[in-house]
Amino acid sequence: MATLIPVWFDGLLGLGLVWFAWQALSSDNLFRAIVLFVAFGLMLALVWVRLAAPDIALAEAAIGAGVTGALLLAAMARLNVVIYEQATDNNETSSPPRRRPASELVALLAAGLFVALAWTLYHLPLDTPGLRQAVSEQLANSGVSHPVTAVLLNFRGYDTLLELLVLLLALLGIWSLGQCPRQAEVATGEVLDALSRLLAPVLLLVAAYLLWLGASAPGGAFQAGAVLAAGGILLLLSGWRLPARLTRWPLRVLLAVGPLLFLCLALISLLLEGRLLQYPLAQAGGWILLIEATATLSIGAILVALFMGGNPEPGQPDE
Amino acid sequence: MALFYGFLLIFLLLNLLAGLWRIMRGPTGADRMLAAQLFGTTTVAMLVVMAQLQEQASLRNVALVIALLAAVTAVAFVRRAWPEKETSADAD
Amino acid sequence: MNSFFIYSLTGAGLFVLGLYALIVHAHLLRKILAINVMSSGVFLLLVALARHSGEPAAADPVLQAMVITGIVVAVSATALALVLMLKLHSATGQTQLHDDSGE
Amino acid sequence: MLTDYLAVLLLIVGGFFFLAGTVGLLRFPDVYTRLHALTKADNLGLGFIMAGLAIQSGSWLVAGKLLVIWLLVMLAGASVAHLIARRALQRDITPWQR
Repeated sequence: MATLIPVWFDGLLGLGLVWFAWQALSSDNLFRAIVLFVAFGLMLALVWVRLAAPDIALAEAAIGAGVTGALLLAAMARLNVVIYEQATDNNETSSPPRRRPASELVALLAAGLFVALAWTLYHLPLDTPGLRQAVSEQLANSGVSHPVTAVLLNFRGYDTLLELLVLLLALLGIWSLGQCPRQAEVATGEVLDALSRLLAPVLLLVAAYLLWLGASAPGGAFQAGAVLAAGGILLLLSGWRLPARLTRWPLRVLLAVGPLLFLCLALISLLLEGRLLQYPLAQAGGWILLIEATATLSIGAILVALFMGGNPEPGQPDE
Repeated sequence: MALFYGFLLIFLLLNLLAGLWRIMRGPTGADRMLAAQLFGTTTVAMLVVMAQLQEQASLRNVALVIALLAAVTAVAFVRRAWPEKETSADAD
Repeated sequence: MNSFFIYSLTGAGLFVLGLYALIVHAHLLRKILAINVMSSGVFLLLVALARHSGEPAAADPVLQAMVITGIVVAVSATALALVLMLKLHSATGQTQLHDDSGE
Repeated sequence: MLTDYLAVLLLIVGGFFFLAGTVGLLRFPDVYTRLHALTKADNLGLGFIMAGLAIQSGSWLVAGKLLVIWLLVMLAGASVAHLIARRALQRDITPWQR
C-alpha cells in the first residue's frame, strides 16, 4: 500500500499539516484561526487514511472537522456579540495575539523538546509486536467481525463505558454553569429551510448506516453519534428549538439511556459470567448492537446539548 | 494506473495547500469560508481516489461524512459567526 | 525515511507547536485551540509508532479504539472549556486568565 | 483498455477544474466571483473525477455511492453559495465592477 503512493506525498501532507497548525495558532485573527483549524482537521483525516486507520478517519471527519468547528464558530460568535453589545473597543478578534515577554525562551525550549523527541523516535526499536495479534486471536469470541469495534465494545468495554460517563460529566459541568444563551434569531429563508429539511434526514440515515456497518467494517457508535449530532446542530442552526415539554424528562432519558443500558448489561454480565463486561458468548453480537444503538442516541444527544452551551430547561434567569 | 492516481493525489494536495493563501488573505470572513469549502471538496476527491487506489471501500464513507459535515460547518458560519450587522470579524 | 517515521515526526512537531502556543498566548480561545493541536499530535504519534513496527495490513485496533475514545473526550473537554471561557467573559469582560497590569 | 483511457481523460479533466477553482479562488477580485470559481470545482471537478472513478471501479454499487456523494456535495455547495452570497449582499459588500 505504501508503495502505491510516493513517500513524498506523505512528506508534503505532514509538512502541510504542521504548517496549517502553525498558521492557525499564530494567526492574528480569531476567525481565521478557526477556519484554519477546521482545514487542519480535514488534513488530519487524510493522514489517518494514510496510516491505515479508517475508523479514526471517520471519527476525525465527523468530530474533528465537523462538530468541533461548529462549536468553535458558535463560541466565537458569542464572544463577538457580547463585545458588540457592550460597545467597547472592538478589537478583540483582530488584535495581534499578545505574547508573554519570555516567548523567545519558550520557543527555544520547545525547539529543544522537539529535537529530543525526534532523536528518541529515530532510535526507537522497531520490533515491538503490538496488540494486533492478540486481538485477531480473540476476534471470534467478541460477537463482531470488525477488530476496532471488538476492542471498543468488548475487550476494552470499560473504556467506552467510562467515556460515555465523561461525556455526561462534561455536559453536567456545562449545565451547572447556567442556562443556554438566548440566540437572537434571524429569519432562515427558503434555501436554508430546504437544505436542512433535506440534509437532516440524510444525516440520520448515514448515522444508522455507520452504526450498522460498525459490526463488520469501519464505523460504529461514536462516528454514528457524531453524524447524528451534526443533524441536530443543523436543525438548531436553522431555527428549530427543543419543545419546552421535552426539555425535562424526555431529554434526560435520551442523554442517559446509552450509559445506563451499558451499565446494566455490565452488571448482568457480572452476575452471569462472573466478570464485569464479559458478555455471554452466544449473545455478544446482539448485546453489542443494543449497546451501540443506545450509545449512538446518547452520544448524538449529548453532543447537541454541548453545542447548546447550557441547560435548555426554561426556568429562572441567571442569578 | 496506480502511478497516475499517485500524481493526481499530489496534484490535488498541492491545490489544497495553495488555498491556504486565500484563508490568510481574506479579506472578508466569507472568502475564508469559501476556501474551507474548497478544502472540503478537494478532500472528498482525494478520499475517493484513495479508496480506489488502496481498495478500501470504507474511505468512501469518510468522503460521504466529510461532504455532509462541511455543509453543517458552513451553515454554522452563516448563521452564527457572520451575522448581518457589521462586527469586527471582518476587519483584518 | 518511511512514511510512518514522517508521521511520527509530524505528531511530535504538532505537540511541541501546541505546547508553545499554549504557553505564549494569553487569549483563552487560542489556548483551547493549542490544546486541541497538542492532543492531535499525541494521537498521531501513537498510531504512527504502532504502524512503524507492525505489518502493513492495518493500524493496531487497540490504538485505533483508544484514539477514537480520545477524540470524543477531546471534543467534550473543548465544549466545556468554551463555555467556561464564555462565562468568564460575561462575568469579567476578560478573555484571559491573568491580569495584564501584573506584568 | 479503452475504459482505462477514458477514465484517465475524465480524471484529468476533473483535476483541471479543481485547478481552475483554486486559481479562481486565488485570483478573482471579490467574494461573488470567487463563489463562481468555487462551484466549478464542486460541480464539474468532482463530477468528472467521480465519473472517471466510476468507470474504473466497474461496479454499479460503487458508482452509485460515488453519485450519491457527488449529489450531496452539489446540493450543499449550491445552498451554501446562495447563503453566503445573500449574506454578503445584506452586509453591503459591493460586487466588483470593471
